[in-house]
Amino acid sequence: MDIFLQQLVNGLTIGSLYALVALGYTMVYGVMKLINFAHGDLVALSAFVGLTVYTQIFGEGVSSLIAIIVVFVFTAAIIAFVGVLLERLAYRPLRTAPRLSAVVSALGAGLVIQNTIMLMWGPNMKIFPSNLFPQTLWDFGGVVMTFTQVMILGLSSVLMVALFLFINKTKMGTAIRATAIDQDAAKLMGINVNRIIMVIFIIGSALGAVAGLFIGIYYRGITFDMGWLYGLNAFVAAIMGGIGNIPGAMLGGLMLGLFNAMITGYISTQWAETFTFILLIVILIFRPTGILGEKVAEKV
Amino acid sequence: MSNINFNKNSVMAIGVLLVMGIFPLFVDSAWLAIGTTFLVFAVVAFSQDIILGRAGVFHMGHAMFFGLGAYTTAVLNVHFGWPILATWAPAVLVPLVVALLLAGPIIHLRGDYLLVATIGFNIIFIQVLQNNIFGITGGPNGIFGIDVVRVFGVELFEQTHMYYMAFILLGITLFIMKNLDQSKFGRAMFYINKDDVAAQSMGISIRYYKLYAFALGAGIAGAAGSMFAVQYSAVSPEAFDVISSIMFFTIVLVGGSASLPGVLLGTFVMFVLPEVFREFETARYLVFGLAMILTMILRPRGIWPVKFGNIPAFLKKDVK
Amino acid sequence: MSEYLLEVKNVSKFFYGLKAIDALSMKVKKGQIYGIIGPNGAGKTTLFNCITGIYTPEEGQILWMGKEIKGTAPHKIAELGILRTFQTIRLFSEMSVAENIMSGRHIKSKQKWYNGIIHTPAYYKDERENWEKVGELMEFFKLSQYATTPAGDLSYGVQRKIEMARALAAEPELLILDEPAAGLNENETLELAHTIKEIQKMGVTIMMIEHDMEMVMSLTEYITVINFGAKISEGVPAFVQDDPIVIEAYIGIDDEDES
Amino acid sequence: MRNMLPKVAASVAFCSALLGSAYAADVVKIGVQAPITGEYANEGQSIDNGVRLVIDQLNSKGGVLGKKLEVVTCDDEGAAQKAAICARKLVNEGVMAVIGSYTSGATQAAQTTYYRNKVLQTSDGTSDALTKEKYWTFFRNSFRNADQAEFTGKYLVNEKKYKRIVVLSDYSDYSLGLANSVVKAIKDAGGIVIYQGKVKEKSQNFSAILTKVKSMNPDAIYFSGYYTDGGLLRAQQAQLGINADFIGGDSNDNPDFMKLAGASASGTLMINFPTPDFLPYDTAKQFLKDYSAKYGVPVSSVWAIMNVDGLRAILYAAEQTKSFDTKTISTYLHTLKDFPGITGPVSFRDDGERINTKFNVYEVQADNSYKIINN
Repeated sequence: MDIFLQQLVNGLTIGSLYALVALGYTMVYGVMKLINFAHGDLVALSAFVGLTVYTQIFGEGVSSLIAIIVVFVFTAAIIAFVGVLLERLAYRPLRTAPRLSAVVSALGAGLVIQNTIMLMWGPNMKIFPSNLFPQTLWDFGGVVMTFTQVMILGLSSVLMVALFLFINKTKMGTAIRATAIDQDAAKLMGINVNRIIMVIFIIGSALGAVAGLFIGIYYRGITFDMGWLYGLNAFVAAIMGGIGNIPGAMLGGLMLGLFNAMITGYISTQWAETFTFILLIVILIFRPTGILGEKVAEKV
Repeated sequence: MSNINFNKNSVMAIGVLLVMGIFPLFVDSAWLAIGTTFLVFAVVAFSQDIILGRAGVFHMGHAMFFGLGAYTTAVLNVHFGWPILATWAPAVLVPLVVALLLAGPIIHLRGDYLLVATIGFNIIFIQVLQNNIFGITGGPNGIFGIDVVRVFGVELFEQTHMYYMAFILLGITLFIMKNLDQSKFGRAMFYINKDDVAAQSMGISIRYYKLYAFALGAGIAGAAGSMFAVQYSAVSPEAFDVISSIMFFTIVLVGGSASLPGVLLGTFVMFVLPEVFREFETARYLVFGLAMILTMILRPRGIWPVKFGNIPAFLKKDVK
Repeated sequence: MSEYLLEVKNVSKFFYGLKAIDALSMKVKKGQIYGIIGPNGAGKTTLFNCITGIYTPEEGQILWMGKEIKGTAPHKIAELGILRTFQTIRLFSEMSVAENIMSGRHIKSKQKWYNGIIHTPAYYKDERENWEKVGELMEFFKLSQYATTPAGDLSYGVQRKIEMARALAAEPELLILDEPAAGLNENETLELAHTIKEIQKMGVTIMMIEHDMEMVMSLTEYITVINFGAKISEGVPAFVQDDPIVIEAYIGIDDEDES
Repeated sequence: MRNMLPKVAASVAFCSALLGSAYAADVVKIGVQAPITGEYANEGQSIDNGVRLVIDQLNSKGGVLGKKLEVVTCDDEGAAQKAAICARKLVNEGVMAVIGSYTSGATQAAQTTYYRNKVLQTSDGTSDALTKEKYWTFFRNSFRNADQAEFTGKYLVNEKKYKRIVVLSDYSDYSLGLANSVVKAIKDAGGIVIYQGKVKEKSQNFSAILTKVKSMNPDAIYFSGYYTDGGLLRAQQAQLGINADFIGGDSNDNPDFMKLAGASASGTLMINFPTPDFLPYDTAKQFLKDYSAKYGVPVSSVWAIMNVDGLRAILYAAEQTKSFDTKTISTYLHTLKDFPGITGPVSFRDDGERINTKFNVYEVQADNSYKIINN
């Protein structure tokens, strides 16, 4: 039983990271109908920026609440800025172009970010100091949780609830939902679509930045090409939940994390990915637009 | 315009084929190897184009069919001792059948959902190879020591031989592409791509023609895979991973969907140029990414977009 | 064999629990020009979508020459000989006019599966015949000069003609026209009316939705009037024109009787 | 636009003609095929640096047999397919011998090409398969997995007396091969392997498989993969509170292992050929000094130096036989005995296998230094 609970904790931890990243995919998709393939690389960039911010401002070995807050806020701000820049330069000129052109542009942007990381930080693995977060460890009758894990679960839940409230309870959130449903109609209603898209990129990138920092802090080793791994998993999570749907991304992320942990723990390590994608494909066969995705009736 | 249009295309095609045909006379074997791979990749790109550019299916797992062809040749040759020539038919048929079986249940999915499903198939394929299924795929390192082609006791092992075999394969592919374009099958794919509701209402079965595109594309990719395996005398999983699929996907869109010169140009830009700029080392992919963005912004339909209006001359007599 | 070409019996279609069509029935005779009128949003296009298989109605029957076709896939419906045009023009806009019309020849083409890869003498014969048919239709609709022009580059009126030519290329039994005169000027409308008569003479049955009352009354032989998804009147034009219920429906939501 | 393709093709043809032009005959070319970029860039660059250092030193003394040496490097990114292209490129450049590559996969993919073109190749790849074909052109400058596995199995069972051993590997041919051999060696030595598992390279999250391992209550975890995963495995093992010794195969031997494992690095055991700092030979000390002086950083690992030894052995054979004929050199090398290498005496068998390797077991200390604990 404690093994099962431990796997549950493992799965939820990685799952909430996926969910944070998946939100970035799903929000952009919801409004722009674009798979932002560069998003995973933004996540990777955030880990590198975070490491540099930390070592430049505080130096290795310093661990304080202020350091943590500064690193998170500063990095999230930088990545949000890069996200907005990305939209301006690579996506906005293509808004009226065929859909796949924007996809290629996104793939190109991913390549640019990835190689910028490599040129700036080098091709070798960079390593986060182990003491940014306290190395505290709790043992609940055989189920072990670290301080970092608790932080990941806690902060990502807070962020997700906050996002949910923002989208559903605020005026800006309503405007975002309206734009997602019909951009032209939203424009007619006086909604500044460019501004909505900017907000989307700020929020999505900042959430991705938080995930990137957690990946750095939790797993320690970061490489310039790691964005692909997290990006793909998060993208799959977003699709599973129904891309464009915000609760769907959260659900998809957690599901993917849990499913992966359970498959690895109980069935097979070496076939874990195969099982994951079979699950995805089976879900899509029965629910062609994901678990929470709505069926869109084509207007004829 | 009128029927000069046909001749223009033919002149161009003959010109390109001529240049590619005499290319080996001027270069050393390293460039010949790059040239051969260019030809093979061009064939794969064309086969991807049938599915993506013509039928309009967002398919991002094409390297899988390429790999299936390569592994079919490798396995049959290395483990079962088949001569390479005998493996050609299975190398086309295996990917073709697999494509039908896999695409069947997911063909109704809409754009991006289908895209991620095809990525999924590709990833599963790689995992199957890496796990050395049935002990025949050789795990992560793949299969080495694939034989050369033997025709009437003559061994075709030199790079020049490889080049011309790939050249002939490209020629056959172009021939098929031309035939496809001028048949109801090629046209049906375009109709589905441009407006699926209208196409259906004209009596075109979306499912049938999308699967037709998948089968044909997979078969051609398999032939290219077989050639690829022979050229390198080795196959390994990483050559057929999702990154490669993304490359073929991008080639088609950067060059120009459904455009023969476009896809050829796309292959050149995406595969040969990086080899030319190898000297720039690490920065080259950065430049490359920027170029992808710029190309799409400046030419959203690709460098050399497709031109429709390929109709018999007698219908053009009233065209001013 | 039924005496009617098409019979719609008590067909209902729901969207999210709302009735878009409510127990509609109608009978179309072979060779007729059949009109369907009604205010905007009355469910006319939804009815066409049900007949052509794009939607499957929840209730009722749709009989084609006496056989049930409800739930049949759209491309199978077309193969039966029911072809249509769209209210919002749906052409393959990047492709040339000739290629657009050629799509109508799809179900008549006898090319075999391998003809997509290799061409045979039978293919050449078939291909030639189909293009010739396209040529005839382009002449009939006076489109020959645009043969190589992308359909999307042409004016609204010409695009309407291409859509009709495309549907006609399939040699339909029943041609369904969804507001063929929408967006046309007076001359074009007159020309259209003439063309529709010509098509009828070829032996094609026609069903049309139209808001241009003058055209409907002069062209059609029988009319069904729909409002809020249900039939409120039917009969020959003269009858329908004077039916008080129809007048009320139109005055109530008078948006366009002349355009 | 219409004429663009032929033009481009023609200019490519022209450029390649320039590239392929003949070189002066009084230069002997040495190829380096190594991962200069990518995951193993660290190692690849060290190999390249090491080779260039040796060649520069020789050239300043007048070269070999009166000929200057020139280095040509090709980046294979550690990938088999790129390696195959590199092989053709280097052969085309007319190299006499190729040093590298770092990974077994990339080495193997290039092997046949070098063999067919009579180019010598020496690599640190440890996969048993590398000498399977018995190509006369190939020389392994490190040791076989099988040797390391045999040593490991005996050490774990006979010296450490572990009773419940878990063996983990990644999916690479090298790591999987080593793990399989270790499992066999443990069984041969009378020990018990309670679980053999695989982790996906660079997947970072190993908690699921480690949780599974935890439930089996092992007393030792052996990992045959690379340090990038090994360090994380060790860290996550500690996080999950699994009380078992961690023993890393040779590829875990890298300073980054300690950084990744953090506080839990201490106490880890590693089985490897002597690391650079522990090389007792004078040539080694001199080489490491020169290397640091020239490049400002220490050599990344012993692998680069092994490759350098491969190069030195080949050049030594050339001098002894007064010939640059690869067949002659190969014949000489196949009977080479105790050539004083930087990494110890170099001797080859007739299948190109380096023989008489000695292994060490290191324990990582609290300050991340190594302590040799066998002998």
